[in-house]
This record gives sequence, C-alpha cells and structure tokens, in this order.
Amino acid sequence: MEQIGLYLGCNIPLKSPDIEQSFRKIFPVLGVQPVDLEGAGCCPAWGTAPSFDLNTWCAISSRNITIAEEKNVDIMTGCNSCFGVLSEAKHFLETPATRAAVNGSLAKINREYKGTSDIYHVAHVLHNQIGLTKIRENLKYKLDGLKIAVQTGCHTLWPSDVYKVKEDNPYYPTILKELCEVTGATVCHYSRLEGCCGMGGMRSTDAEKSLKLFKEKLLSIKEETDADLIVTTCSSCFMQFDMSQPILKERGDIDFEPIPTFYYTQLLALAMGFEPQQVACISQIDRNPIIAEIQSDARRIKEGV
Amino acid sequence: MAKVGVYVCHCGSNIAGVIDVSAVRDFAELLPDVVIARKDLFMCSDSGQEMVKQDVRDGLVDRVVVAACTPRTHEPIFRAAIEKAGLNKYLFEMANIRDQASWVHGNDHDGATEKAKLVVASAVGKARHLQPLHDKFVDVTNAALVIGAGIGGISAALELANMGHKTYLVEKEPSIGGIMAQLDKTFPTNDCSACILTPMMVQAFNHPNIETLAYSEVADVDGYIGNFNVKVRQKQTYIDWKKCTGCGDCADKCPSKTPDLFNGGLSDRRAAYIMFPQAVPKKAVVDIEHCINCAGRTIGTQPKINEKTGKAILAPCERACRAGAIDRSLPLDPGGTIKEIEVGSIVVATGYQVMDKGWFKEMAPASPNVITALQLERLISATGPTGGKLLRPSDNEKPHTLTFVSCVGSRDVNFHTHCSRFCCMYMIKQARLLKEKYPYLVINMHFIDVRSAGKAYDEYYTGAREMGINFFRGKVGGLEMLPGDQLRVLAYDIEAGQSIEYSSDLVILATAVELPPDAIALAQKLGLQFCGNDFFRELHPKLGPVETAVAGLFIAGCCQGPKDIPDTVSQAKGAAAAAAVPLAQGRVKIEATISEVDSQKCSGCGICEPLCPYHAISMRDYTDRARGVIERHAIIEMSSCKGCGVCTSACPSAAIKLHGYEDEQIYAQIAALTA
Amino acid sequence: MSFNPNIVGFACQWCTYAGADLAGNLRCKYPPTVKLIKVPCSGRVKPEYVLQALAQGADGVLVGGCHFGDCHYKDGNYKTKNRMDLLTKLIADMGFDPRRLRLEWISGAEGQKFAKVITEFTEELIALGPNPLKKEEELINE
Amino acid sequence: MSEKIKVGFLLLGGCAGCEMAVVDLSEKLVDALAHLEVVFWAPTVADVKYHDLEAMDDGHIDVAFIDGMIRLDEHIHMAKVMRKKAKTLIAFGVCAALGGTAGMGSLHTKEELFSKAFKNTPTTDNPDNVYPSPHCLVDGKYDLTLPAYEDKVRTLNQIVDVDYYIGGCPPHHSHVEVAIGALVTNQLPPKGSWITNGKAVCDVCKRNPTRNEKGGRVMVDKVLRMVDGIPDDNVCLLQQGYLCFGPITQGDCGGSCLNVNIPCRGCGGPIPGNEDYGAQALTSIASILGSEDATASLMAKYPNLAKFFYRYALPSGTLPRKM
Amino acid sequence: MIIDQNKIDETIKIIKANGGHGIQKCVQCGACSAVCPGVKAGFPLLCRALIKDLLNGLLEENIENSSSWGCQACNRCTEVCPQGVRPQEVVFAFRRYQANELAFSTSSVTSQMNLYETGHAVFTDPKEARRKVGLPEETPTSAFNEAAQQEIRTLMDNSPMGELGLF
Repeated sequence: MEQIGLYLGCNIPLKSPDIEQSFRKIFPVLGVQPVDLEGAGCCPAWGTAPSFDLNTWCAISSRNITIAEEKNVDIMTGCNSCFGVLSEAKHFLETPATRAAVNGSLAKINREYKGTSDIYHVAHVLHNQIGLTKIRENLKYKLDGLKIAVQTGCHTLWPSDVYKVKEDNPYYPTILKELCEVTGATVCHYSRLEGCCGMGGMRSTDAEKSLKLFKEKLLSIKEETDADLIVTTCSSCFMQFDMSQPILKERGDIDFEPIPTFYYTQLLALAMGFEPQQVACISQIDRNPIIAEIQSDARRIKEGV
Repeated sequence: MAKVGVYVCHCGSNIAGVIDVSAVRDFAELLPDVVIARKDLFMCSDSGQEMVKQDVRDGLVDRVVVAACTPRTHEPIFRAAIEKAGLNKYLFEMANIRDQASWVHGNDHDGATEKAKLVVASAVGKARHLQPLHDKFVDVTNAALVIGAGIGGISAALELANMGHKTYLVEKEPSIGGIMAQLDKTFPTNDCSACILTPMMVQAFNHPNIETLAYSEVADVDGYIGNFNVKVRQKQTYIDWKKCTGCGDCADKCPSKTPDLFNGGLSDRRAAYIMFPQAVPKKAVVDIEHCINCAGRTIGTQPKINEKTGKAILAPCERACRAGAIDRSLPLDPGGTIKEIEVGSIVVATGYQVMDKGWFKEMAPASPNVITALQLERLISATGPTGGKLLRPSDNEKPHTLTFVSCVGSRDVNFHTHCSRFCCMYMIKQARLLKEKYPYLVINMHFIDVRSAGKAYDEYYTGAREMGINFFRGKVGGLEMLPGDQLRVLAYDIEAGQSIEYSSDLVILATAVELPPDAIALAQKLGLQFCGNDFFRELHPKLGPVETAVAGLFIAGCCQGPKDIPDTVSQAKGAAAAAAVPLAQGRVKIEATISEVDSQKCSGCGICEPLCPYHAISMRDYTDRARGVIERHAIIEMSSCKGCGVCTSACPSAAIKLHGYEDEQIYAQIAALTA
Repeated sequence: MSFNPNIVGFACQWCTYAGADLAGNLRCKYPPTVKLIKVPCSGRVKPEYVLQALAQGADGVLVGGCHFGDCHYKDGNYKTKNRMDLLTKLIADMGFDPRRLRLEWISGAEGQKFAKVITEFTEELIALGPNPLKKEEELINE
Repeated sequence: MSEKIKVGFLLLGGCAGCEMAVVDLSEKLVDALAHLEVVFWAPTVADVKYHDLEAMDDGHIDVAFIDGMIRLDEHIHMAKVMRKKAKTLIAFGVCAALGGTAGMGSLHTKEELFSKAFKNTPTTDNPDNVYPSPHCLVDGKYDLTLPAYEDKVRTLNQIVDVDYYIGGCPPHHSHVEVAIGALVTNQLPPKGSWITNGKAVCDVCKRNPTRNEKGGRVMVDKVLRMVDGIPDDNVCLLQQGYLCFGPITQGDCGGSCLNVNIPCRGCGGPIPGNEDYGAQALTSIASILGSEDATASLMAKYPNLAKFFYRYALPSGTLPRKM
Repeated sequence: MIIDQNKIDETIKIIKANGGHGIQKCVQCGACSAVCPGVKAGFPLLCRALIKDLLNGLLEENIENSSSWGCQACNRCTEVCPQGVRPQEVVFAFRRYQANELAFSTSSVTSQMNLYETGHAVFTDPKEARRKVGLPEETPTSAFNEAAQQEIRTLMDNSPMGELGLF
C-alpha cells in the first residue's frame, strides 16, 4: 500500500481528533497508508514565526518537511493553513540564499532540507491519487438528495504558483465539489463560493469584523442554496462554521438554524459506514439528525448491486 | 605602395587649444607610407578642402587621412571632396582628435597630444590598407504590397495607388474592412463606423491601381528592397466569385450553423456565408470546415442521380444559386492557388485581436453575461445579432446595471505589460451611446486611470461624467456568478479607500489588444522583429516609426502597437509615403561597405547563414571550375546586407570580407595603437 | 613615473562611438587612455583582435556595443556577448586578469557613461598594473 | 629519369605517429621510393648521433620533414642543424606546425608538469623527490647530460624558417600521398604555405547540414560532451550540440573522425587566412551558440577554454602560453 | 503630508529586507483591495492603502495600526495583482517590522510561547477528546515529544525571534 506522511498540525489532533480519526479510518480502506510524522510541530502558523522572520518561518517549516524526507514520503495535511504555510516555505526555499541560510539553522539540530518531499492536501490525495471511482466503490451509504454547500478555503487556492496541485480555476474550485458529488449528494453553487470565511488572523484580531465577513458568506449559502449541510476541507473553516453559526444565531444576526458542518473526511467516513462517535462527534451544532439521515437504512447501498 | 596624405585640423582653438597640432603633424610625417602631412585652421573650410583636393589632383597622395572632428558628421564632406578631385571616396579615413581627444582631455594637453598621435597613426595604418569601393544600384519594381485590409491597410493602399503605384491589397478574410467594420460608432465624434469606412472600402476595391486579393494570405516573401518576390495564397472560396452576385441565397438555404465570429460568436452564421452586409467584395464563400456536405455533396465528387427524374441531386446551396456560381464537383483544393507578385516595397498592416475572456479566470468567464467590448460593439450595432437592441446574451432581457472593466490583460505582467491605449476611450464611447439610448441604465465604469490623450478626447470623457455615468478608480478584482445570471462585481474605489460590491446584469471586459497568432508566422516570413513578445518592431521608436529593420518593409496600425483609428490612418499614410520613396526613385543604392564571400575560399560550412539578421546569406551551389566540382557555398545578397560584419568575424574559412572593415585594416590599427 | 594605461577600444559606430562623441560635446573629462577603433557593430569585433591587442601590450581592451534590444543590426550585440563571455574566460585561462577586457553597453545618448566607464577602467588598470607581457619585454630589453 | 630527391625525416618532441602515416602509404610508398632517396630518418628508424647530421654538407637534403614540437634544447639544436642541411623544410604534422597537444603544457610551469609526472600520480613512488635534471651522476661515476627542458613549447617556425606546413595528428596517409606527389612533381605552393586543399572539414563531411535541402545550418541551443549521449550519426554533430571544430579545421583528413561519430578537435590546423586557430574556433563556436544558456553550459562543461579551443595549437596562438 | 525622500528610501529598504520585495512595482490599481477579505471586513490599512502609505514613507506613523494583523495571508491579492507585487508579502513584511518593534497585541504572545514550549501555536490538552474518539491520548506530534520541542526551541532561540525576549 502506498504510504504518505500524515502531517496533523495543531487544531486537528488537539481540538478535533474526530477529524484525525476519520483520516485514519478511511485512507487505509482507500489504499493509502498514512504514516505518522513523529515530532512534527506547528507549520508554523501565520501569526507566529511568519509574522516575525522569514528565515525562521522557513526553518521551522522545513524541520517538519525533513521528518517526511527522512521517511521518504510526501506530506499530506488536512489543514489549509498548514498546507499554505508549508507550500509557501517550500517555494521560498527554492531561492538558493534562503535555502543556504535555513540549512545553516537546521544544521544546529542535525537536519538538512533537501526538497524531496512534496506537500499535498487531504483533498488532493483523495481526488487525484485515490480517485473518485475508488471512493465510490467504498461507499456504504448514498447521499442522493442531500444538498451540500462546499467551502474549499483560501489556502489551497492562492497563490496558485506555489502549490503542487492547482485547481483548474481557483476562483471556481471543483475538487471538493466533485469529491462531494461522488457520494450522490447535490452540490449547489453559491456566489461567495471562493470567499474567505473570516477565520484566522482576522478572527483573533477583530472578532466582529470576522463575524461580519462570515455572515455574508453564510447568507450567500443559505439564500442561494438552502443547503442541508456544509462540507469543507479546511480545518480552520470548519471551526468558523461550527463555532460562529451558533453565535450569530444566539445574537439574532441570523434567523435560521445553524447548518450542520462537516470536514469532508467526516462525511466520507460516515458514508463509508464508520461510527459517528469516532469520526464525527465533536461539534457545537447538533449534527445528530443529519448523521442519522446519512446513515439511515434507506440510504444503505446493498452489497453486490 | 600607398601614398598617404595626413591633414591635421586646428578647428580654430577647439583642437589646437589643447593639442599640439604641429607635433602631431611632425609625428604623422614620419609614419610609414605618409608622403605629405599638413595642417590647417579649418580643414572643413573651402580652403582646407581645396588643399586636399589639390594634393589629390597633383597625384601626390592616393589615400587621405584627416585628423579633425568625428567621421559621424564630417566623413561625408571629405569623401565628397576627394571624389570631386578624382579619388575614390572610400580611400579616406578620419582621425577623431576633437570630440574624442581635445574636448575631453582639456585638462591634460600632453596626454591629449600623445593620444592624438596614436589615433592618427591608427588612421594611417588603416588608410594604407584601404581599397577603392563602389556603391551599387538596383532597379526597383514599381509596385507595392499592402498586407492587411483594415482601415490602416486600406488607407495605405489608397495613398500608394493615388501616387500612381500599382498596389496589391491582401486580406485574409473574405471581405476587406478589418475590425473597424465590426464597430458601431467611433469616438470622439460618434460617427457611424460603417458610414465612414464603407466608402473607403469601395474606393479601394474599385481603384484602377489597386488589385485586391481578398481571402488570401502571404505564403512566402523572398528578395529585398526594390525587388520582393511574394507568393500569395488565394484560399479556395468554393464559390465562383466571377459568377457570385452576393445575393446571399446560398446562405439562406445552407443548414449548417457555426458561431459568427464577425458578431463575436454572439450569433450563428451558415457554412455558406457572406461575411457581413456591407462586405467588399460582396461575395459568398463556403466555410469548408463547417460544411456538412448536404446530399452527400462532398466537394470534388459528382452528384448522385435521382433514379426517378434522372436529374442530379444537388446540395441546397447549389440549387439556391441562381448565378450558377456553386458547383461542388470542382476539386477540393484547401491549399488554394498561389499567385506570385513582384513588388518594390511592402506595407504590413495586419492589425490586432482582442484577448478572449477565457484567459481571465477571475472574471467568471463561464457566464454568458460577461462579454468583451468588441462583442458589445456587435450587440449595439444595427447589423448585429440583436439588430442594435441591448439585450443580455443569457436570456435576451434588457439589462439594467452595466459594468465596464478596463485593463483586462493589459498592464498586467501575467499577460501583456503594455497599455492597450484605446480601451478607455471606446468604453466611454460605448457607455455614452448606451446612456443616450437607454437613460435608465446604471453604468459603472472601473479604471486604473482614464487615459484620454487625444484631440477632443478628454472633453469626451468629462462629458460622460455629466451624462450620469459612474466612474471608479480601481481595478476590478473579480466577478462572482449570482443566481439569475447576474454578476457580483468585486471592485474597489481608490479615492474612497473602500471596497465596492454590487450586482450587475452585464459586464464588459476591455481585454488586451495583442497580435493575432498568425502574425508571428508572417513576421518570420518577412524578417520582422518583435518588441519583447508584443507587436512588430519599428526601426526607431521615434525617428523611424513606420520603417523596419528590413529595408523596403514598412509597418502601420495596430500591428506596430495599439492605436486608435486616427493614429492608424496617420501612420498608414506615413508608411505609404515611406514605401513610395524607393518606387519613386526607381532604383535603390546599395552601400559599398557590405560583406562579400570569396567563393574560392568558402568551405560551405554554413556557420554564417543563421547569423545574418537580414537573411542575406544563403547557401547556393557553385561550380568550382579549378577543382571541377559543384559545391555548396555561401552567397551574400548585397541588397539585403547591411554591413554589420557579424558573419565576417564568424567565418572560419576567412572567406567573408567586410569592405571598409577588413581584418588587415583593423590589425594595422591595433598595431599602431600598441606601438 | 606613474603608470598610464593604454586602452584599445572597439566601438560600435551607432552607440559607443557616438557616446564617445557626445562625451566630447558635453566636455566630459576622462583620462586620455582609450583610443577607439570604429567598427560598424560590436559583432564585427573578433576575439582575435582583443588577443592581438593584449599580445602587443595593450593594458586593457574595451568592447563597446549597444544595449540589448537596441542593436542597430537587431542582435549583433548578443553575438558579441556570447563571444566576449567565452573570451573573458579564455583570457583568464591564459593567465591574464580577465578585468583587462571590459564589455560595456553604452548608447549614443550616454556620453557621461562613456566618460565614467573610461575613468573607472583606467583606475582599475592602474591598480592591476601594466600588461604583464610588456613587463617581460622590458626585462628582455634590459 | 632524373636524379632521386633526397629526403630526410627528423622527429623532435613527438610520438612518431606522423612517420607512421608515411609508412601507412604502404605500396604507394614503394612506388614513391622510385623517385625518393631517404638519406636521414632518425631517431625513429636509424640510431644516429647528432654529428651524423651535422657532418652532412649544407643543403645536402632536398626535402626534410620534421615532426614533433620543440620542448627541449636538443630540439632547438637539431631543428637548426636540419634547417642548414635541407633545401626545403616541411613542418610535418600539427606538432611541428602548431605545437600539438603537448603544447597545452605551456599552460603549466615546468615545476607543475614535473611534479605531476614524476611525483603526484597515484602510480608513482618517488619518496626522494628525484626529478630529471640536465646533469646527473649515475652509479657515482658516469656523468650524464640530458637535454634541458625549455620554459614553454614552441612550434618549428618559432625556431627556424619553415617552407611548408602539413597539419594532422597524424596527417592522413592519403594527404601525405598528396604532399609527396606534389613534391615529386614539383607542384608545391608558394613558400610559407600549408599543403592543403584549403577547405574545412565541413567541405568533405557528409553530415554538412547546408547540403541538406530541408535544413541548413541552424543555431546551436545546447552543448553536449560525448559522455552526454550518443550522437545521431546522420546529423551534423555541431547541430546536435557536440561541439565539432569541423568548420574551423582543414579537411585534408577526409573527415575521418566524423565518419566514426567523433567530433573534430582541430588537428588539421586552421584554414589558411586564419592565424590563430583557437581564437577563430572560439569566435565561430560562440557565434553559432544560440543562447546565453548554451554559452554558460559550454563554460560549465569545459572548465579550461584554452585547452578546449587550443587543443593542438596553443604554442602557435596569439598568446602562446600562460602568462 | 510632507514628502521626505530619506524616509521613503528607509521605509522601502526595511520592507524589502523583511520580504516585501515587490513593493515598488505597485501601480496602485487596487485590484488586491477589491478582493481582500480584510479590506471588505473593514480593516482600513491593508493592501493598496498600506502599500501607498509605505511608498510615502509612512512607516513609524503606522506602527500601532493593527490592520496588518487582520490579514488572513489568503494571498488572493497575490493571485490578482497585475504587477507581481505579491501584496501579502508586503503586508507581512510590515507586520515583521511591527513585530520586531514589539508592536503587536499581547494575545499573540501566547501563540509564540505555546510554539516555544509545545511546538504548537495552539495548544489545549487533547487527552479527553482523543480518548473519546478512540485515539491514543498523546498525539504523535511535538506536543508530547521533548526532543522535538528542544529542536524547535533551538531554531527559535537562534533566530531574531529569540532576541525579542518573548519566551
């Protein structure tokens, strides 16, 4: 079975381990074995080293990458921020002067960045490496009739020149759309598809501004799609959708019930028949009804048909 | 042995104030082969020149060195003088001891004098090896070719024809007229484009000195100024143009549809079609790529016979043509026929294209309501797909909010760094026309800045503000597709420092002006160069705006760079005047200081051939009578050679000589300077 | 006696030669070290000329051509660049200080640049000292 | 039948390969010997001493062939002696004419060469640092004198006047035949000339792209060494990026190297009219390189350009040795 | 506003040294700001406006402005910029200038300390949640790996960040 380095980042292993569990459940079934990158740390997040010193950023990022290089595997991450930070660092490390400086720092911890491991997002591995057909073959439940609004997140879209896998049109991303459609669900277009959710530095700097931006996006989803659920491949976006909808509701800023939000692999794990208690159990929004709907008998795919 | 005369100029005190002229003269007198060394207050004066002439006439000297100012200004004067005295004018060399010595070393008289001596020695060294050279002349074919029959090509052709020169006007489309024929109205006067263009099209087509070759392409160009040999491929029309009356019946009956590119793809046309109602020549062609061969009537086959009637079963187009111009049993000839023409000069006016919206992923290219400005031009034209009514392509409904986006692909390092120059104005024109016709429209225009340099242009722009058109400084960052085929505009108002968002029914993109891809192939045939990746390069950006590096080849219009109609017409007339010069002279001078191959020495290695920037070198078979063999040798076409000497330096067989700059002359200079 | 370098210059008539004339018009001052040999294009300058000049004792050689994109003959200066790049390396391989050969792009409008280049080149050559071949010759003559 | 022409062969700093080319004439040599009398052939064929040649009358030899370059004081001495004894003197082969491959030695000092040759090679065991020297005492009693090593390699014409030059390493036997034929029939060119057809290797090369109606010469956009691939044996090597000196080199060899898919390295010498082989090679190759990348690649792949362009001709160059 | 060329030169030097290499390519077209989530959310000094101020030499004057910290680093500006400015890099260069002058919110110190101590910018005790979903309580990351933490600390200690005294 093909191996890939599972780079967890911070939020997924520490705050949303059910997402981590969903990775660990689905990938071996789909023919890719995630390998732990022991001792990998923060990517580092935009608000830390990248905000202080470029070479320190690259040094901490490349330390993570060297762990994968030692195992001779590429890196797969489920967090868009990690994907962006590592990809950009890799891009900066193409400059010989930066690479030399960074390797000077890494020498102090007996590491050397070689540039042999590529950075992929979980969505890329599912879409390009495993493929839609293989996913379809492993479904236990079909999601026909469910309406999904997708949230790709910024850091797999731009700047497109630093990413290993690019959307055909970053302003109209289709990778997650196709991944959702393979379950049988309908993915509805909404105008703010590629818009930012407001998580990240904005959220910690000025929560009100962040919520304002988020609300615009949420309304676009609600009004234009009336989706049954929201699916994302960004752990930060997931947190914003999961955490901020109840806040807006409570403050009376929205007049509809929060829309259940899943990380894509959670949805897929459910559709593949895994236990919700393991793969989709941590949420601010009550997801039980929709999970029950997804794993209802009516949706079960009969063996051999 | 050469008899060199050296003449040192005081140039008043310009030289003598710094350099010890007598010392230089005394030094020169002792140089090998120098028979006379004189000095004079002003060598370029009549008396100074007369001194030289007298020595030549007396047979005292047969090589002349003048040590004075710069050959760049004074060489022609002294050359003319010695020629008058009966000496070949190329037996002259100048030593630059003013501009490059006395003027720059005024603080070091001794140093300047010593330098002057060496510079004179260098000139003498070269002069000893000078050989007489002769300028040559070639006769000129009194005819011109204009490639491209848009407004630029038509203007140039009319100008040349009116001067009395036979002019060929080649156009790749079935009709002349170019992009101007697609336009509705023209800024800043709002006159109808067709109304001012059509008469010129007719005039050009009917001009006794103009031979219009429509639906034709330049296949190959050979030769040089005065004598270009051009092969023109006349594409097969599949309809006999001698018989075609332009009635359009064939198009009415033709069932095959394809997007009408004249209408920017906003409507369909038939496979058999007339390009547009005012087409000149008004002739139909069959677009064979989209022809569906009705009734099994593949071109080049005999018709089936109806068993009952015994009559041939014809295709609808054949049946429709009352003039009998369509006969599908004629052989298929997609290569067309080659017509060879001889011309003395060529004007290239191949125009431009606008970029397709598909390049701009942020601009929701999938939406039918995002269109290019050229498409809008057709959408508001009376001969366009909607008969001049403004309707959204998605549903043929009237739009209420319109957005104009400038600099789409222009001033953009990802596409074209140039300003496309006339977009600002045509967008303002379109906005004004629409606002006049539909006052209820909300029109938002987004510019990085408005560029309205031109006579009466800025007034046209400020007037638009008074009409209630909204202007925003700030480039549009993107479009988002909204339900109902509307578009959300993501914009920014620089003055307000605020982002702007609103819904729009129709978005018009001013996509960049660029060379069409076939222009690149044409450039290779002609030897034209490009400015970076964009546009054909003129000889000099200021003083040679219509000339090119290829003598006898001129450029005009948007192929040289984006420009509006007035500028195109001006440049076209300028190019025509320049192209007429060799035709009017009847012969062109070939400079003597050019390169020549000694075919006895040439080994035929061909190193020189790809080096020549003017394609003047070709490999030809040559009979070496001494060795009794036919061999491949390089030949330099003297009319194309400009005398740069790149080939001379590269020639490994020492077979190429650059007259006036020969190896032994330069070695003599080096030796003199390092003595 | 202070060392006064001898520079042989090969100058394209369209750019560097015109630039040198302009330096005169502007009365820019520079040391009388350089003597120009006018060529139609820097592409006419055979590397052998440079070797000859050095072999015959020139302390420095200047080759002046048009800026890229400005060549009067379209691309002669690219040929020059190729040739001079290799020649510079060759000269170094032959044991000469490669700084004795200077390739400069000086347009007809750059009179001041011409003066500046000559001044700098002269200073550099003074620092490098005379052409080593010339020194040997003197030794032999002694 | 007229009297036989007296010829002599003298090997200086060379490998005697040029003389092998004479022997390669085989039966044609036998025919030629009807017109020739070999009066001196040393040291390759006869073991003779200096004084054997010195003892001859001046002008005794009609035509002398000298092969090999000048590296030792002995070479200088013998060249001068032979000049006196010969009416006509031919620099035979590229070593005598241009210095040959050993001429690259002039890019190094004597000390560098000696330490490389007698000390620093992996197979040399020389703990006492014994180096050749003009004088040495063998077994404590035999005082030997060896030829002294000059500071640089010289061509023959840097020592004596040379009447004719023949290129090649070695000269192709068919060309030797032409030269001897010219000698026998007294159809030699003006003194000081090369005996050559005067045309480049390209002139005789079957791959010359200018003979190909479709192609013609194009700019070279990459530089390859022979280790980088196997050249297409129908296509001009230069065109493929294998830097071939065919255009710059006399083609009297018939393009023998090209025929076995090896690029020309210039042993034939420059085409008459060019004085400095390496400089012309540099100019022509630099001219045909189509990009700065190709030029950079050449410099990266050939670390010493002097040795690359002047493989056979350094001592004859404008700058004949390292400064 | 007074145009002080020395200040402009100094500002541009600092921004470039901090990674904002493209700042002088900016033609102030505003495309970046048209798509910037921060601008849309109402941060006044992002993208075009920040670049304009910096081009005018206003560096110290903006040191306390928190807009740059509202930048999501989403890089949509970089994607649309027609001049290759890479505005996000300029914003971050300015942020680095601010950070090295200790002009940032105190809350962000927590992230730096977390990173220094656990190797994670965000750290919460995950054991209970992980047990709940059936994963080992300890993550395989640096959080429970002293050697890894030491490596990260070494990198941070030997960087300009180490000199700020944040951890």
